Amino acid sequence: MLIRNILHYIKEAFLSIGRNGWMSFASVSVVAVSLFILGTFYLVNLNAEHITAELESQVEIIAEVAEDLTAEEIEQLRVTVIQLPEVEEVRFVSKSEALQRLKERMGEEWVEGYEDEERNPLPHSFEIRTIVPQDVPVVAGKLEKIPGIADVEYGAGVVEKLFRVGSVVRWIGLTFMVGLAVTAMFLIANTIKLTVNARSKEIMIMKWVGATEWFIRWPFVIEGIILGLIGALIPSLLLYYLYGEAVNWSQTNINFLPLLPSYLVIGELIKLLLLLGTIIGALGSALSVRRFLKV
Amino acid sequence: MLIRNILHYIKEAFLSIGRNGWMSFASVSVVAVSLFILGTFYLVNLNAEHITAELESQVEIIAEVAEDLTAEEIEQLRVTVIQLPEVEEVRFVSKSEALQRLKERMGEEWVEGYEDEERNPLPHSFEIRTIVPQDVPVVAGKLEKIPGIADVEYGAGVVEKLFRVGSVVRWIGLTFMVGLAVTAMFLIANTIKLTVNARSKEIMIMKWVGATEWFIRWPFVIEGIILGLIGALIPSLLLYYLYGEAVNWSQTNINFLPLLPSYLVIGELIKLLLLLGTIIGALGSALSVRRFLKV
Amino acid sequence: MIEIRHVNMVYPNGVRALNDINLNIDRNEFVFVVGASGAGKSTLIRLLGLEFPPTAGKIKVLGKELTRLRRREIPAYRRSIGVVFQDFRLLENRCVYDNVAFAMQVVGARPRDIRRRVPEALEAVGLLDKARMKPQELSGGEQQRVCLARAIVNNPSLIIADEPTGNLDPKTSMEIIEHLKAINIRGTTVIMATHDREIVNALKKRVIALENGRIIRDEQRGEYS
Amino acid sequence: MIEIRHVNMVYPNGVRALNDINLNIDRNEFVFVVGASGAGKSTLIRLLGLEFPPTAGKIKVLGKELTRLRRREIPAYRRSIGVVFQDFRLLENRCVYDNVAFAMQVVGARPRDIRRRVPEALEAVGLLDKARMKPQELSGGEQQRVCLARAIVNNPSLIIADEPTGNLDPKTSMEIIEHLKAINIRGTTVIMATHDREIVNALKKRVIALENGRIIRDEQRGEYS
Ligand SMILES: Nc1ncnc2c1ncn2[C@@H]1O[C@H](COP(=O)(O)OP(=O)(O)OP(=O)(O)O)[C@@H](O)[C@H]1O
Ligand SMILES: Nc1ncnc2c1ncn2[C@@H]1O[C@H](COP(=O)(O)OP(=O)(O)OP(=O)(O)O)[C@@H](O)[C@H]1O
Ligand SMILES: [Mg+2]
Ligand SMILES: [Mg+2]
Repeated sequence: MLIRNILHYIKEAFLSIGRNGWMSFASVSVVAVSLFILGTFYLVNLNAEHITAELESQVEIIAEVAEDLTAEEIEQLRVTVIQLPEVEEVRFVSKSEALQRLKERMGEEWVEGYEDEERNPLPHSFEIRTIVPQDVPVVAGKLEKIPGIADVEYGAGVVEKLFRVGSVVRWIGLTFMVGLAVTAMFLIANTIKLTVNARSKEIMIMKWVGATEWFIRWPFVIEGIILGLIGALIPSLLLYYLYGEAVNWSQTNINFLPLLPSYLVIGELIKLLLLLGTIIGALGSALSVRRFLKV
Repeated sequence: MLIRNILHYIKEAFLSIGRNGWMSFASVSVVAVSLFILGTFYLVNLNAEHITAELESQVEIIAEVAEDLTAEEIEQLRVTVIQLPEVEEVRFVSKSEALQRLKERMGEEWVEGYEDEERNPLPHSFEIRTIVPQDVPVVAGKLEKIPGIADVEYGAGVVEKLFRVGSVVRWIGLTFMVGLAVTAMFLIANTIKLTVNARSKEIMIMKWVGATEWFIRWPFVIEGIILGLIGALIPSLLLYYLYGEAVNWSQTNINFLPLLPSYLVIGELIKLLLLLGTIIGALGSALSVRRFLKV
Repeated sequence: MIEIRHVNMVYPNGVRALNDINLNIDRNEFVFVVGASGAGKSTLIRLLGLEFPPTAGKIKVLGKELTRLRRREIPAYRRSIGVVFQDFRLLENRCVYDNVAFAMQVVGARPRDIRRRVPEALEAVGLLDKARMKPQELSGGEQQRVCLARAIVNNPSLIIADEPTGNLDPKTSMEIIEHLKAINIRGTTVIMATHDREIVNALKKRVIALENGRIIRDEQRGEYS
Repeated sequence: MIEIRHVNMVYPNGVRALNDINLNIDRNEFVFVVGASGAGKSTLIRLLGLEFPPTAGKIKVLGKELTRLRRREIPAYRRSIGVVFQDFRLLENRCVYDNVAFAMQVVGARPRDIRRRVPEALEAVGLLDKARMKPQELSGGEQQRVCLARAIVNNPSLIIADEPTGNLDPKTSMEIIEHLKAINIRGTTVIMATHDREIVNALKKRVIALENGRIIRDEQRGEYS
């Protein structure tokens, strides 16, 4: 009896999708469009965060060492710095290494006459990376107070700006994602309500003939799930394809802005979309039918 | 007779909106949500373009002048450069000015001993801005071939990347805008079809009683326009408020990323949304009604 | 007034509802169409109301050949006749008054005339006191009478009615029929499909009997069977 | 079997459709409910079918007090009776067969029983050959008979029918009534609202006459009026 009913529900659901072909199409398309937009946002947001994080993580502090320190004192200084809790990595850059870099960047003539160790005007320095990029200003502050460190530089303005932009991007992205999820739900609920509305007569007749509420509701819920799943599958496949293309394209065209590779994000995304589709479909029809079951 | 009819149509349209309260609400909300998303994109895209343009326009070329030129030859060179069709502005930076800048940037000790005109290792140079930032690489190429110019620099990598990112932003934004416009239309058409579908019986009865097609259609069209306008007004007001807030916020928090001021964009946006709402509403209902008028 | 020549009606699903119908109905006649359930009465009525064209044959009403009407001429034709539908077809979200008034608005009647004629028509079918109720708030017979009021409100020269008394008790039926008779005497042609033996036998008017889509009987002062 | 005590029905719009109705109907009776259009017949039928509760009074059917039924008990009650609605209420996008079969699926009948009983019921109303057609493809009378087939298919112990012959010609009507009589003899109680004088007078069964929502006559072997 139970199995018979389940089969009946599933059969009814499929028959109903066929019978209401046009409305099924409308529902699926709304779900698909909403989830497509949502999915695109999800990907854009993920990548925006990724890129911001990437850029942020490249920020480092340069601390110049005072002229008069001995090699031992410098080593002590290095230990002091690396023991700061926020610091991840400290690299010592000697005077001569710094001069070498300058030579590479500016050309021979610039360093001409300075190549001798004694005449080199550049100081020794440390390149410091923090565990969390946000800590850069904090660490810079601490470094300035350490005796033996002459000067601290981290392109203050730029870093702070970058962090602010990063958090703005994340904040905007999140707001948009949540907003879109809510509006998608809203659109879908509306559409399902309309389709169920158009079938209110059908539901009422079923009641008059003595169908129990769940006997009426199940086919609608299953129908909703099927439509929701189809509606989720379409943007899933589309995004799978399009994102793959986007990654390829970005690799050849803007390789300095690395998109997250497909295999890292698409699986999660598709799971999310299918889950959302199912929930939307099931809940949407169950709730919409309820209105007419009260009669 | 004509005025009587027009009054009748408008009255019918308003009555119908009231009678179909729930469906009117559904239609308005779909229009509102779609246009809100569209409007947001429009603003984001406009600002993204604006910011990219801003950044791009700051790109300039530095052309070093060969050591052995006389002041006259340099003046001739300047004229040659400014006569390039892509060039907007040429600024001459003398050896000593360059040294001055270096001093400001790197500190006294760096230029110590070079301040004498004779010993200054820096060359004279031109700072060149092009009319269109995209022409920077082209102009650089031309400059390199001009005799008397020793070296041309424009941070090649960065500029090209910037341009590529700029065009990508523009391209993505446009695709998304168009895509959204199309899907919004699609969603709205679907919803209006559903609402009209639910009233197909009404339309058919009107036909059986002998109403002409336009007598049936007009109230629906007017109804559609009213709903479309309301549906456009909501996101217009919302975006007007929110964008104002966003501009304020950006001014105090990320003033290095200037959002376009409200008065420059909001008027256009609202005009666009209202126009779209009207078209969507009118066309949506006219087309949807057509299906049932054929009977 | 009505000329039907070799009319056949085959529905899309293959059911042959009318089979070579030939009929002449004159101005001012009162005609009953009778026959068993499924004989084709409604199909004949619906052809006259231009719900669909016949699959074969010619129908001429009020001097116009229906199969030759252009699409934009159809509304004008429908407005020139009054139809009572077997399934009522009332606008659900409008009250009784508005349902009847709508038939007048459609012909472009003046508001003044509408305010005068609609109550008259409702009075004639005994529903003036329910003018402000919605169709769903009416009994079956009351809905049917609203449909009748809508059919007569424009004073059409032809009324076609599909079982206009199917949901009415004999007394109310007779009142309605008396009203139709009065309208008929004042010059309106009436064609009415019915199952009501009493009415047909009482009126002694022309009776056309259908069976399986064919006319099997056509008598001037006929009886139900 | 049915006990109605001091039942009043006032619709939300203030129309008093039933006024202090008291009735006892025994198992196996065959009862006609007659009265003018708007007298309250359908309202009485709809109360028994649990479309809405009465505004006052008690109704007891098959040992259950309808006003005391909990929400989840309502479907079981509805399944235990067979109802013919005045406005048919057929599922539009299902064929005739499925419409009737649905009433059996709802009670959880076995597919084998459904395949046996549905054709029997369609046969009884003379529609077996139209089993695969959709309701909109049927004539008014045919739709009414589908509704009747659906009401009898579960062999309910109580059938309530609202003008089940309103759209039928006298001959078909008589066949249907004969069928109901046969069912009644085999033990089913039948309550039927009707306008058909011929049928009522021919059967000589109990007649309850309503007028303005009151019972004005209740005779064991009654006539239409
Ligand atoms: N829309 C339709 N599509 C297909 N077949 C139809 C349609 N309407 C009616 N029929 C079939 O055509 C035949 C004639 O139908 P019609 O409605 O004319 O009968 P009728 O004489 O009015 O019957 P009743 O007295 O029951 O109303 C019937 O067999 C019916 O099944
Ligand atoms: N849903 C409703 N809301 C308000 N009033 C209603 C409703 N249904 C019926 N009525 C009113 O209640 C009264 C009785 O209606 P009912 O349907 O019981 O009459 P009836 O005897 O079945 O008439 P008929 O023979 O015309 O079908 C009528 O005056 C009607 O207008
Ligand atoms: Mg008929
Ligand atoms: Mg009734």
